[in-house]
Amino acid sequence: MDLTYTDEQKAFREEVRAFLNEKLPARLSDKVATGKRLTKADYEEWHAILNARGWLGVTWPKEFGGTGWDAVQRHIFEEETTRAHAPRIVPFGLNMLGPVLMKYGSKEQQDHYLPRILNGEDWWCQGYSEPGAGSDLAAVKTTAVREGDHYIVNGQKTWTTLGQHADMIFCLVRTSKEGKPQEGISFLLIDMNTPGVEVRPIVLIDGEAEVNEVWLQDVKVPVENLVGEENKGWTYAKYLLTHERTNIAGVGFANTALENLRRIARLEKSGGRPLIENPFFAAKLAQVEIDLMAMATTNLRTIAAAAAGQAPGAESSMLKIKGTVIRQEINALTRQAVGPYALPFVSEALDEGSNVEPVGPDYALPATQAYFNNRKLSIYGGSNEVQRQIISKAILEL
Amino acid sequence: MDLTYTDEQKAFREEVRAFLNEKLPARLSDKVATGKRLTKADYEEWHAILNARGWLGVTWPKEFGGTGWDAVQRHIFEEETTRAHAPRIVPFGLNMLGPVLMKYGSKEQQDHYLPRILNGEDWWCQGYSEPGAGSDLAAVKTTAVREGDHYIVNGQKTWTTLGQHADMIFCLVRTSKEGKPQEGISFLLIDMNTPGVEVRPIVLIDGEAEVNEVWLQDVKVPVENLVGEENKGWTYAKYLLTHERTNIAGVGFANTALENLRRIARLEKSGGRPLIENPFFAAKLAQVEIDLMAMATTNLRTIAAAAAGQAPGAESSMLKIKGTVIRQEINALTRQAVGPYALPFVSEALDEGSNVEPVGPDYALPATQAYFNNRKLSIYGGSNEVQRQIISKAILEL
Amino acid sequence: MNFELTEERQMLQDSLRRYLGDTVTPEMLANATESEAGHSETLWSGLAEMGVIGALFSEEDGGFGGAGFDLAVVFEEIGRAGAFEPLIASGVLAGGLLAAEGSEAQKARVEEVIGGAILGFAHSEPGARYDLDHVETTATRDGDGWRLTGRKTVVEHAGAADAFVVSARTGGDTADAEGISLFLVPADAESLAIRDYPLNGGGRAGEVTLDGVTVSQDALIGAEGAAFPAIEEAAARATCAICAEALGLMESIRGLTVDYLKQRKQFGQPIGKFQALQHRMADVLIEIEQARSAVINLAGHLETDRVKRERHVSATKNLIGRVARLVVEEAIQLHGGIGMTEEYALGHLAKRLTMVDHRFGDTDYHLERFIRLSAA
Amino acid sequence: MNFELTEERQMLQDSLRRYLGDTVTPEMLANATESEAGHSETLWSGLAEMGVIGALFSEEDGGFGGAGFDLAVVFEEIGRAGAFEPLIASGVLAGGLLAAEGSEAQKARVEEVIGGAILGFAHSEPGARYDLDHVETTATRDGDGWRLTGRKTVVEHAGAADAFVVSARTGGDTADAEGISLFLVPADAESLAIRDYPLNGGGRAGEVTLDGVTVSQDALIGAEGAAFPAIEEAAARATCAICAEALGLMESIRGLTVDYLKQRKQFGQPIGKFQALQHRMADVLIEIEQARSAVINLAGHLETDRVKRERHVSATKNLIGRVARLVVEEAIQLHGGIGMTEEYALGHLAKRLTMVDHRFGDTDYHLERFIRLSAA
Repeated sequence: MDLTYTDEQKAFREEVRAFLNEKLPARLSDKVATGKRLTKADYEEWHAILNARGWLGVTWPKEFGGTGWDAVQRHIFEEETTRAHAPRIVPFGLNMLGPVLMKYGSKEQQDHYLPRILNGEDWWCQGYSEPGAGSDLAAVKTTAVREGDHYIVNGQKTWTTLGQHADMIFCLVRTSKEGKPQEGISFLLIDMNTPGVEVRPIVLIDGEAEVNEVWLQDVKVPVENLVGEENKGWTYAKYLLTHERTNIAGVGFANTALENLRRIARLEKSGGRPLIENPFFAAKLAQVEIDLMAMATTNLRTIAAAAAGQAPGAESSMLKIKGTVIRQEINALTRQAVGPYALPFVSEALDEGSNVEPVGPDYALPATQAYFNNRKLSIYGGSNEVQRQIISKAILEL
Repeated sequence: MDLTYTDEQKAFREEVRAFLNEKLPARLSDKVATGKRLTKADYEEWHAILNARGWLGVTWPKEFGGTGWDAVQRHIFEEETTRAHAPRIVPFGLNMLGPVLMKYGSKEQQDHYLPRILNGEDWWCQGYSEPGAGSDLAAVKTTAVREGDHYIVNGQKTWTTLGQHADMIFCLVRTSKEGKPQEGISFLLIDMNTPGVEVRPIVLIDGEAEVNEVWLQDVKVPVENLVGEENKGWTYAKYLLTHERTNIAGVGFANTALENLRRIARLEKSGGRPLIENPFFAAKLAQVEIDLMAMATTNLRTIAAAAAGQAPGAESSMLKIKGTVIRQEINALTRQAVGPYALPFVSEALDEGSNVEPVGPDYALPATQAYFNNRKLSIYGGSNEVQRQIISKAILEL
Repeated sequence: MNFELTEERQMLQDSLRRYLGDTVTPEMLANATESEAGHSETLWSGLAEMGVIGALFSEEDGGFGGAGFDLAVVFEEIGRAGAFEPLIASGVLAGGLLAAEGSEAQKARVEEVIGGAILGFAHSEPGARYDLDHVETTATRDGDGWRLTGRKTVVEHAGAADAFVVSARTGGDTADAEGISLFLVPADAESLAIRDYPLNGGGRAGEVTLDGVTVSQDALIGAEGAAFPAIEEAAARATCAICAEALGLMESIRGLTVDYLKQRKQFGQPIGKFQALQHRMADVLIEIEQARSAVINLAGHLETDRVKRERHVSATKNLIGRVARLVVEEAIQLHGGIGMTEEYALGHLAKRLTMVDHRFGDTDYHLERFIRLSAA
Repeated sequence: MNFELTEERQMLQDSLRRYLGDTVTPEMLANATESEAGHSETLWSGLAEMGVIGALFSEEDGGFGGAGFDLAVVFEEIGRAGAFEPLIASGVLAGGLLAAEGSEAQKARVEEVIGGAILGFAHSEPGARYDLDHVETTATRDGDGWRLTGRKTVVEHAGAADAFVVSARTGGDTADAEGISLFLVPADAESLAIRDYPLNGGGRAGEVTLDGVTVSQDALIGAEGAAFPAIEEAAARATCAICAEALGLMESIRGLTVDYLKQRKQFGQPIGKFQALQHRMADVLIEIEQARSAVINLAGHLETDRVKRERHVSATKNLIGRVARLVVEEAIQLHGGIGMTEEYALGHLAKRLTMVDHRFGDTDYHLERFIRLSAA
């Protein structure tokens, strides 16, 4: 047992820190730190900076142009980038499709798509969820019917995050109605510029249009865009879902959010004293910090096991639940902290270069939005109820 | 809408208060207030005092020698007696069997048993639960086989509260294995002095032997001890269970427990100040008091509806859950309040006239015992899980 | 003891529920927030015509209600519909203060309020958070009249108001209860500026800047420097109103959620058949019943002595805050993704219910206050 | 970064688990509490022979461990078995203080402790609650030696101890950190009286009265008036021990509860098939993993600087206290009636786990302390 990092790991952390110091544009980190809106160009700028250093394919092996980092290195990178308020890496191409193509894609697909993900030529989005299906992903209704060299795709996808920026979408489609629902699903890559693809924004309760519906009407997709075999898509889909995610606990995000909360609680006054000195508020803050200290160690235990080659199991379900509960509690405390200034909704003030001033402190609206937006954490990626079911079956064997 | 009592009700409260002032022996109220053990004689003494005034059959109509009070009067009586630290009325004869006999018993049974309940000749206990059945009461295994003028009863009952004091037990027994489990149950009255009846105490985690197992081996019970019809016992059992209980929320107990907690928190010191001034403790105390204020009104709403002749529905499930949660939280805070003195277990100090001194303040051991003992509140009388099921079906219609 | 509504209140409840049910639509609410008025002028005049504003005032003040249970009935229905008309700002607060403290001439304005004229209550200031006695705005003698300087923040319905009841300090220090006075100031007064903006949860508010606004002597409402008790009582009534509104919001959210649990199928059956969700919904229901009782407690104690009243204000607001968070978070979670969308009816109700905790003191604020009042 | 046990600790864990699993029975525990010694002399000598007491001391002090992770390994197993031997009182506290602060002559006693001699730590006093610096007992100069007067409360294993490490004030006021000294006092010293009694959760403790007990100069442990830092560090180590013990208790309770959910049938199926119970048990499991991580955090920071160490002491004890309550209450509830009985194995474990919150500072005490230490 040893809670300290090795000298190599410490040196790596210094290397990451130095890189961020030098290369992360202050314009971007300021936007992230203050909860301003990030544009497509902002993400692309940051991807390009990382790619120039060879650090964009964080989870990728070296042979595909990735970093080849182990779980601990990825964790350190994650800690440092969130601490520095770097934009997040958009995960759809890099953490979702990439690993699937590496394992199940054809050589042609790998050679064509993987470099384009790294160099920013393709912005990918995800076509898994469908209206009314929720966490029941096997209930795919979108159909792909083979006609000569093409599939004709019809259906609707939803909750497609940042789909408005995307050039490409990877989709689960139904190619057969025989057998169990899982058995007739295929994994298809679709160019968003194909006629019949329509993206409609979904405004969420935070007022932002981060997710979209994607409508597919008689969309012609070349058969070479099929990944792996027809009707075997469920296997690839599950691989994508259970593919190790270093960041399922969201420790880095939680730390940053807690730091932000502390800053706000020092600035806000309650009864003439800083809010952070109010014992009721301080108690809640301390409680969530203590929970986070423990969860960070649970996370490290999982990472250490992964680095030692152990396959992650239902532990990731525990991290998912506890991680989201903690982040949502921090969000709720932050909303509470801003007091009456949670009320004004001056959305324009979040745009870079806007001359509209926020009402009250500039951290107020992002605090309220983060509270509403992050209700999603316990819903998506397999709702916390689904995770409890997994724990109950896989660990408790109930 | 009017939250105040009528003049008649206020006068009634004064009458109850005057009675308690005059007639409740200080020896008994001191024992109750300080959490000392009550003996059988203590309960009998208090029953006799109430009976002398005609106030023992609180829920009984006047024709059977009861008070004939409405729901609001019963509530006021309950409030005043708990506030005065009177011993509770032992409910098995008075609130459980009594109503069943009045509705389903023969004239002979009514004439024989009801007066004996009031005048203390019979101490009744309950033979509902069986080992391994839990809240599934229809799973009765104890058999009663008719032989001539008798039933021969064999089986085992458990969780029989104060069975060690009892002369009589009312039992659910299986008289038929045909049809659904509910259809072969009968309701039988058994003299505890019959050969073959054995009572064995169950020590609970508070160290007390309040409940018992009752073993029945070839017990001969005269057929005239059958209540109502053979195989119809489930109807009577359900009537007993759903029979309106004025006190399911336990508001009176909760108020008394909260008062005790406040007293302790004023006496205990934390960091040199009274514990009640510690903001963390004060917050929890205030929170549970606020919850109790609301629940007391929910309780009054139900009582007012009952007094107006409306049948209580699944509302009693809501009161059961919230009432037990609040009482258990008060118990937990009281245990917390006594600090390190929750540790010593000097059981003898709880006996009247014992010359063994408690370790630390005399309220410490009762506080710890009440915490452990009242874990039962959410288990018995239909566990809180069963109550949630009832709410889900009856109110939410899920 | 009686928990039945009087016949009059039952009629008010029935007709208001019917009217709002027939009138309010999601589009209407969305348009109202975007409109210049910041609320629905159709709805507002409809409410005025029905006498709903009058129900907030006693007969002696020209209304036909004004008791705690009148507020409870009206605002529970407002909440159920998710509406955000200036009933609290104009009726309970500004109008209520005029009725309680105003001169005969000022009281004439109450009749206009009951008829639908809109007044604002410009009281909260930056840095005050939820403290009612935190007033930095000053009113200094200026010849025969007064000169007001200061900044008022998140003044609800500021853009729609004809005039404001403005609090200002005529003595004492920033957080003193003593020394606060009230003035009636026209919205178009010179040197009064309003920046108005939409709110999370619907409706609009404004920042009101008074840069040396001069008013005549008769603008003073009540006795100089002695307005705090009236402000506290008006806030108590507003808290009762918003707690009842929260209860109505909870009921609508509960209805949507239970319906959704019955309709939505997953893994081959309605999700309402999943026991884990049933038990959670049962707990939500229990807490909503707690909220209902808490509103009754507050409504029934609005007309008692100060400490008792304020203890109930803080107890009820604390409980409502806790239950509101539970109801919002469980409703969204039980809905899943659809519950996160602005388009679906839950979104507006959930945001509005969440924002209740940011008005008139939050859960912790009132917990602390309850403890203080209990020790007193 | 490495979360694997060293080979030595793995061996210790394995052999200790095997030994306790083979040896400890419910009857043994019940008899131990009733016995005069207040613990099991069989178990105690077994532990001493296995070197378990030695694992609590560094090599330099004659042991073969002594680090935070040694404590964590030993006490997790003790907790798993529900045992209550004087390991904390004699090994971690009294023995640990002698090892840390004692003269060469006094350190000789450490070897006896490792061999199984029992020392008590007579420190807590009535009115101290959980404050380590609250010492009213006085030690005054008496010729060449000292004269001790005061009352020590809930001194664990007092009846079994050969001698006590006694804290007493040689200067300063009741709650000052400065001015506290430690003395080694034989249990049979004249004017020292012990009233001993059983504890909730097993084992015994005693009230120790010192009515002018005289000891010689060489009874003083360490420097006069400067014992507080050592006491605080010993308490940190004891807190680590009891938190690990709590973790072991949680694991056993979890095992019993999951087994029960699988075996117990109701309404025709194992109750573990009810989704509402599955989800609650999943939440319990998650919290036990949090507890495990909290113990690791504390064990890994016992040897760092004071503020960091004490911050982890308070963080871990707070988290353990919250999780313990959840685990106990859910385990009893999921068991139903059987979980309330003294006879069934859960009873003892649940009581012992509950009592953890009453030792070395409860959940709230450490929350407040964590906040104070974080602000520092």
